[in-house]
Amino acid sequence: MMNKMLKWILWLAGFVFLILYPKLFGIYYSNVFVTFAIFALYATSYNLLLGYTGLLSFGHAMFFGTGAYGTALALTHISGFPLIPALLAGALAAAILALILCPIMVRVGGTAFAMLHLAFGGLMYVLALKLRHITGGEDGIGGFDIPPFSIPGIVSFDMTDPLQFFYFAMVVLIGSIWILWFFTKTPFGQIMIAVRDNAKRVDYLGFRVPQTKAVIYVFSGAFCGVAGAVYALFQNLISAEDGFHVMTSFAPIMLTMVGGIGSFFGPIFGSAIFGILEELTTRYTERVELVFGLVLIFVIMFAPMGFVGTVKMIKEKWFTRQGV
Amino acid sequence: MLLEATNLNTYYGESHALQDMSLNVEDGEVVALLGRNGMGKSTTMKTIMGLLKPRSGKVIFDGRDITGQRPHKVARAGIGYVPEERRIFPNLSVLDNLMMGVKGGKVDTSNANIWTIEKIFERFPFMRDRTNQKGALLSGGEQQMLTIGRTLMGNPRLLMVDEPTEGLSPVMVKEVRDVLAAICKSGISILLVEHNLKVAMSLADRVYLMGKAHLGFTGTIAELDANPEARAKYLEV
Amino acid sequence: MKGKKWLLSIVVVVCCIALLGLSPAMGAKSKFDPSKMGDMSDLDLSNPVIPTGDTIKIAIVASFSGPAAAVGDIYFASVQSVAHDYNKRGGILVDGKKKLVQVIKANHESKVPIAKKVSERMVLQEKVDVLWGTNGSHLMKVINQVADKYKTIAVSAAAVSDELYDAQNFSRYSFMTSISTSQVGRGMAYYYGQVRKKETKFYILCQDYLFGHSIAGGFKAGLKEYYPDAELVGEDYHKLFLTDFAPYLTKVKAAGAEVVYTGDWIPDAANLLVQARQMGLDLPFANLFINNPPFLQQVGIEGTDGLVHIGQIGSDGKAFKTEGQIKYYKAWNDQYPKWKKPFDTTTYEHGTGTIGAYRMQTYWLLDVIERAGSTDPEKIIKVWENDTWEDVNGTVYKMRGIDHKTERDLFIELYVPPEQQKESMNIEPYYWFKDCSNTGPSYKLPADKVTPVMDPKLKDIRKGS
Amino acid sequence: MDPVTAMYVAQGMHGLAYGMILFLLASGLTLIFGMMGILNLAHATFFMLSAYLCYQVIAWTGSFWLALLIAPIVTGIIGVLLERFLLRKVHAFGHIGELILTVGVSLVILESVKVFWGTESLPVQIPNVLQGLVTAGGLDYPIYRLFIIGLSLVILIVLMLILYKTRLGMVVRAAVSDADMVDALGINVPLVFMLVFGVGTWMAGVAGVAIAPILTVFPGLADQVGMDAFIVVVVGGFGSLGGALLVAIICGLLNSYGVQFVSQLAPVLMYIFMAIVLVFKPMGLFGERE
Repeated sequence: MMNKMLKWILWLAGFVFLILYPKLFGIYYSNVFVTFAIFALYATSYNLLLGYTGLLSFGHAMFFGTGAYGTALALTHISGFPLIPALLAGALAAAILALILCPIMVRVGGTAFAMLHLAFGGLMYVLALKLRHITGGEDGIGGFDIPPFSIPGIVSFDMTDPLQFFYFAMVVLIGSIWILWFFTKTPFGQIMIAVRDNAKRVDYLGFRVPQTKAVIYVFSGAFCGVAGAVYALFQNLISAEDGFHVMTSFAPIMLTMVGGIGSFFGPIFGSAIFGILEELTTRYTERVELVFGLVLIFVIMFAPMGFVGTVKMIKEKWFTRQGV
Repeated sequence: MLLEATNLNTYYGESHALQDMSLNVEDGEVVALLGRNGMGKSTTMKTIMGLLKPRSGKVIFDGRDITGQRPHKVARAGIGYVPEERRIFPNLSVLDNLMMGVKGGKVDTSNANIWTIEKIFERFPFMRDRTNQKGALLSGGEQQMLTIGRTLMGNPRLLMVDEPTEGLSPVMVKEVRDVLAAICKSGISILLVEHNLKVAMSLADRVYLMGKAHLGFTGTIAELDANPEARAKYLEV
Repeated sequence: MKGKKWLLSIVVVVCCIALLGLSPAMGAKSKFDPSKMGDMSDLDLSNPVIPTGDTIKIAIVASFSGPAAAVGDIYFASVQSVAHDYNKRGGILVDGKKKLVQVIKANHESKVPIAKKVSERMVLQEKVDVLWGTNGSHLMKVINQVADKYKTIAVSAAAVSDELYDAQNFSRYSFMTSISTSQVGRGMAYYYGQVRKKETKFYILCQDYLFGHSIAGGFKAGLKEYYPDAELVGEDYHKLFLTDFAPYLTKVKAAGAEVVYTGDWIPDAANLLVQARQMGLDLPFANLFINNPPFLQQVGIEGTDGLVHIGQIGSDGKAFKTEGQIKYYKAWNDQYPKWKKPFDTTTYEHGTGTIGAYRMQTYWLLDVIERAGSTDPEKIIKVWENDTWEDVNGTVYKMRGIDHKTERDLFIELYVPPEQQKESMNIEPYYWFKDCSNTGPSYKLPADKVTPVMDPKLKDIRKGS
Repeated sequence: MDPVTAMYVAQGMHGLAYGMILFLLASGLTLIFGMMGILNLAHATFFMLSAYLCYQVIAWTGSFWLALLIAPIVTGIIGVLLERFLLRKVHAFGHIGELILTVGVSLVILESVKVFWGTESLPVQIPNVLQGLVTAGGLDYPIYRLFIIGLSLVILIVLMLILYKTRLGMVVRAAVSDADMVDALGINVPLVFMLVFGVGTWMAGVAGVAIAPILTVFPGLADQVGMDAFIVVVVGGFGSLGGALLVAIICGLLNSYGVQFVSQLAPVLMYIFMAIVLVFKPMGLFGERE
């Protein structure tokens, strides 16, 4: 009872904090927070695959990028296209890509799965570079009008205003993360964990493993697309480099590892840690890559379970000592 | 005592795969480790071999503590391991597969008791004609023989054999059994995991029965015969 | 008598206004004056003196890490040297107060999201007055967007794509002081078609992104305009940071080209030329970025002999015609020997060439701020639009009011071995570098022949504002 | 030879030369992955590091040949240290851990290079004996590129001899298919791992020195070649040297003939090739093991 109450109070506090955040920290840090939340959603969607089915992908940037390009292209070419449909266009584009790929992807696992993604991710990247008349190549497409968020006749929020965009982005991103969380709690989500732990047994139980994987795959792709779509709206620019580069594919793996693999909230912590780290390093040193490299080495050498795992371990140790 | 494992505890991640497992093997003895699927028989062998690290417990071989040593050190101490699924090197020739078993890369020809290629060919004549064939092209039974032969080339004092007859034809099963019996006769101790109860009983001096992750029963063949409860509890499906 | 004097003075004043306003060639509104320079004998780029507090803040948004990190250092060195000069003069009087100039490095890591973030940080947190950028048009585009959103002055001193200032991307807060791709293309075509009139077969080999296509397009348009007889024997676009140029060079060879026109920058330009020479391809390369000393040294005298460079700063013939030019040159060159990493390479030996161009653009910027008497963007815009300004060599820069592009003379420089460099390097030691080719003969391309293109739509848009 | 044929032949030679560089890089990568399951994302960084070391040795001694000897060895030693003191310790945490670790290492090396050598492009000259062109049958071809092809062939042959004619090679081939089993037979597999890692990085080092005079040495050197080598390994099949050789040459030829015939699509060809192969053979052309 108390626990439930505490939970609600925490939720409420978090909610109030988010509302007050731009007032407390200003536009710059609000934008930093939006970036964090975009990558948190991206990494969480990714972790749906990695953490819950054990499938490692080297090419999830293609869903992120497709989502971003979907939204950007819709807004560039269709004048007066409203905000929410533009967002959904991105998500849908990513979901369709995932649907097209999943017949190939679900029948393989392990290294082959990772490499196929590397291949298709790489292909998407060079295509985005080459099809300049569609994608803008290295320069990308940008400068499209960001439509207001409006319910006709009731309200209209100007999305070019950083403050209003902050609230919009929070609703979309945190809403999406919540849906993903809810998804893992459904019976289907539980099967998903079982697929990771023992695919054979799930098969015996009458659930079809490839189909289960396919659903997760498309779901994961679609929400990576949402993250990409918000990214395109936020940056008002998307290029092949940001959308499809192999480092963009790598980002969620790193965020997940640093935050803690196998935990739903790990990628979110990872995204926060990297966000803070980036803020600090870009301010105080030009050796950004050195710092990131050392952090990665340090995490793998000394805290391989990531932030969440390490906190859990410390907590357990502390409690057992208390017990004694 | 040749091998003495005491209170081994091994984990796969969080799952406790081996709980206080103890066993021992005397010089020249054949010991069978029996139990249903997934009880931890292979885990026991892998732990002894050093392929898995126990969290606690001790493995003494020939008076030396080999607990948690790297597999190659365990092998050099004198334990030969014939794993499940055979695990020959499919891209190597039959001869190279055998040579892989030689420790230090050279066969010591001065010692008459040492296993040589020639002796292996005498024991397994089919290999003589197929020395240059890739391991992958052998039949299941032949692969099993090759694995055993490969391990023998290392002159072990104790041979740990994991499910040698699994998936083999009855003729092959008999042949494998005979090979193991002959090896035992030559003075090599054997720790055997075997599903085929008949084969196990015909070879073993003593048996250990495993329940889920722990030791259930231990005794000689005669004692096991006299204990239908234990058989019912640990062996029958 | 009295009446006539009154009339005369009116005539004189009117004439003066007319002269000043209508004919920039007769004298710019303002100019760089070497005699006003501060004491530069303590200019040490490796230990820069950077004031803090209530200053005029210029953020150099550039790559200070990643593969293009060297570029950021060059920008910093150029801008800091100018800031140092102004600070030694006691600063600039703005909004009723003398303020020193503070140069802040803002590392965009060559990445779009970082560029946006760091530009926003500079504007919102560091409260800089000017965003000074940068290598890469796509990154400059981001900087301009931020400048437009938060109403801060931006200067494009190194991004050269014309598209940055077309109707879609134009921001009235951003000024393009650098050369533009259409100018480069037209300038090269003018030189080959109207000045040199020898080679007729051209091969275009550029990088496959907006800038590469843009600079190639400029040349094609230029050929149409100034050299209709020229033949384009091939056109290729290669990916950035290419490793192996040999397949392209084999095509160039087979096509029988006489000149390779390339928009590549270092390292691509360097690798292209090195590999061309290794393959026995001795053609002249016409390019904007090959004036990079370490690269010239690598290719050696033989390899770089005959290269054609187009520059936005320079002079017709001898580089040093006035005492002021020498004073300005020495202010940098005399201090160079004492600098340490990374400013101890040959890139930094002379404060001329590309570095000279960045320096002059920065002098112009600070001169505009000085004349505006304020760091208020609106006041700066008012002064800068349609401003004319004369650089150290006497070249007049005109900031076109409608699209904020700069009209100016350009210079073609032919690369020759050291012993022939005295044609341009007319003071001790009479060569620029003793172990590589550099500027020898040079030609002026008059500003009206190489005006940057203007997006006609801008006229309508800006009239409305 | 008429000029058009000469052009096609020249393109073929370019493809071969680039393919051999890719092979030098890919062979180390594929052996390391085949044996240890480690996707060494720092591999191309070693290639870059060696190019810098080559520059430095030449700056000190003036000899390209000394650089060709020393730079790869130093690179190999650094590789050995990486394996011994970092990779081995994280092996227990699985492949993703190793992956992230190698990313970290490559970032650290990249930054260290910039600290020592700055960020400007550095020149490396072709040694005098290898300068110039050789003319045969109407075809001019740079001697240095022939040298690259020759050097790579020599290394390839030596590598093959070691792999197929020595016990060490036998152990390596066995370990590619089942490293644990080799260990259980009494062979010190960690030592073999360390050796293979060293040889792999050494070969990346040779490739780095070989390519340095063609390219300027700059920090982004590794990016394109690294990615291409990666494609070679993936398409050839992890652990397969023969696959790496074949695919490296195919990729080299796709590259040069791609530029010749479909210039605009040249960079896409390799990726399309990879995608097609992987759709039908997810483990690559010669990959066997999952």
